[in-house]
Amino acid sequence: MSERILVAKNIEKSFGCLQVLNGVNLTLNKGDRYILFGSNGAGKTTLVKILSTILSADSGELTLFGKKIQRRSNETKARIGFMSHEPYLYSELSAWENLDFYANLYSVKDKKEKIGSLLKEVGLYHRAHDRIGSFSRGMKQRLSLARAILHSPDIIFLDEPYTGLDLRAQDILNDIIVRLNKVGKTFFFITHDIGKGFDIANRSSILSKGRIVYEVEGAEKKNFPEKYRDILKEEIG
Amino acid sequence: MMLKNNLKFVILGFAVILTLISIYLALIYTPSHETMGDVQRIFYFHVASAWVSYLAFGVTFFAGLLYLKSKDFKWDTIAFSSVEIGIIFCTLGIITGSLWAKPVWGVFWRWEDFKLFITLVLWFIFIAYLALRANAKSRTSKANLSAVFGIIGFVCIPFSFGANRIWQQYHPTILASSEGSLQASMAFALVFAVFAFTILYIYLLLAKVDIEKMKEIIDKIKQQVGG
Amino acid sequence: MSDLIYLYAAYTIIWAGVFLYILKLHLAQNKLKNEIKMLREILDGKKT
Amino acid sequence: MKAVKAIFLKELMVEFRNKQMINSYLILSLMILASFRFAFSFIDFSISQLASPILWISFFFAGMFSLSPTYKREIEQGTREALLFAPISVSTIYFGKFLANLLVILCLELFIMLLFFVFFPLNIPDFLALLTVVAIGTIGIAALGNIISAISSNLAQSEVMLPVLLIPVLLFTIIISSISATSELFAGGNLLDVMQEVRFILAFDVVFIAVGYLLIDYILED
Repeated sequence: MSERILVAKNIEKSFGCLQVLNGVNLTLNKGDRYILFGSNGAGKTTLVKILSTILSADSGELTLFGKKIQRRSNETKARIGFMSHEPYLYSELSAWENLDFYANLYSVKDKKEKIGSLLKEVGLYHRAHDRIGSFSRGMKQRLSLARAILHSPDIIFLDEPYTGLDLRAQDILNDIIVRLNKVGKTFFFITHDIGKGFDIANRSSILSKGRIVYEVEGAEKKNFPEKYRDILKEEIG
Repeated sequence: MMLKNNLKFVILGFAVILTLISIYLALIYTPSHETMGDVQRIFYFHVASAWVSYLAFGVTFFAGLLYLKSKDFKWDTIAFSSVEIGIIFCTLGIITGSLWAKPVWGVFWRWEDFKLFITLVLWFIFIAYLALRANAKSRTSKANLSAVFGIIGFVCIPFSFGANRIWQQYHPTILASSEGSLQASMAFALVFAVFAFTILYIYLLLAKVDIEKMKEIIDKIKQQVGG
Repeated sequence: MSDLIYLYAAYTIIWAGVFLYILKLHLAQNKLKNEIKMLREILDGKKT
Repeated sequence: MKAVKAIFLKELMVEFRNKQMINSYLILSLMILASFRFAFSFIDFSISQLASPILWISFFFAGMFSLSPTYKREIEQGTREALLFAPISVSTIYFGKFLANLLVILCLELFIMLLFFVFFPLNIPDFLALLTVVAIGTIGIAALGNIISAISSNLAQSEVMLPVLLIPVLLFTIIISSISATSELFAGGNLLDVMQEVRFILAFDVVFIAVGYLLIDYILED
């Protein structure tokens, strides 16, 4: 049994009197490519923010890298990468300056080579010194991916990574995921559209009304899409 | 709930009695001031109201601290209720202060009188605090931000005090010592008025906190009914 | 004599202010009490 | 510490690269001073008395211009969460932004002082003392201003809320004492005459840098 990187026990979170998560249980093993589906507003983003320790849950227990999470601890944060549909980039700075800024925050060693190689990998090396105000959405997402893995985190959370990605960018994203997964990095995606990213995941589940209602391992992914549609219908019904 | 209600009525009764006595003391028992005459009788309740507003702000400061430590909304409710009472008494204090300043100094407002100055600074901080709460986006951020601002405002009071002291040096006005010779009976009437108003403040705080609690109960029930 | 006007004004303002505030709190309390009672009945009605 | 430097440099780059931001600061300062000059040109007044209030009110507005976007920008660009993700303590963000703000406001104030002496011809015996008072006064404005800017960035109508929250806490404390110090200097005093104000302002700076360090966590958390 591979090492359990993340264990979440009945996580609950409500905003005001709106209960968003009521009792989420989840375990991530090292090297997992876990994909979580759910309709908009099912609480996916809230869950991923709690798992990545940026938001504290109302109740429930979260253990990351074997340590229970109290307040936000810096060593855990240093091993977490987060890519959101918000690119987390400063449009006044150039691509290189953005990555350099984050490299300083994460105190990345030999950052010059790291930034150079990452920019090449996401195909932005030729635009390294242009301000990202002039970048297209796809280019910003690719740079945001480079930013998320700049400090080589052990676990990478991706919030709707495929939105706004052109086909080339999707291949780059998939290649990077496969490359990092080989060296034992764990991935946690959330998305609402079934098409993208489903094939590379080894575990998938569905979040509905604040709980994980269906989970499936590698092989029996076949009837997953139909199950997903039933749950969506049931939510609306 | 029942015990709380009885306790509240007892405090209200106590406060009313004390207030009536203090009015008697202020108007009849104490002699009129030699220089200022009877208008000086405003002084007792001007000081008492100003005192309640400082007390209310102190309670908000500590409640804010306790909220930040415990994240229990109870403290935030106390802080907010105390501000609402504080701003009412602060306004009363300023109005009576200027009503008293007119006959005695001939002008409605004197910047040099640091007591009036500090009460006005406190009034502005109360207004800012309430404006902050009116514009907060979520319950937790409202509680967090108002607790922080309450602490900052409280730390500012001694600094405003100091700044006014320094300012005085450049405009040394012979501050006609308005209190002047405070006879024993006057001092007693003053202390009594302050004490009566403090009890009144405690009652108002309890009543206001109860109202806020009831509002929260209603929200919970509405959520269940609606849910 | 004119000074006394200020005395009367100050006292009326203080006591009117305090009294109105206590009244406001009292009325609010009763209104909320009834609302809670009414909501509780609806809730019980819904449950049975 | 490296993170504070990183945020400090990033803030400066973002601020100075934003061309229209800088231009609007300079133009607004010019307008304020011109309006003061215009307002006071009708009455004959002893300049040394009105000089310091005019100067400090302009500094206060300059401070407000530079403070309002600091935290608001992070929210609009969505980068605030990225800062909370980084393995740095939240106070690093506060210090980084505070120092960047301080530098921007000081530059603005130099520009305003330049204009000021053009509009209001005045001789200052102890110019160095004036610079020290302005510098430590600005530290106070930036330190406390930064906390208030962080608070107002989380509120609706944050542009309105910044002055509403800033004036009660800043005007009656540091601005008043800076004004009394500067007016003493304009009236020919030197640094020793204003030692009391200087000590008071320094105490204010130290207290509110500490308050910022302690409370910024609660302002920027979820």
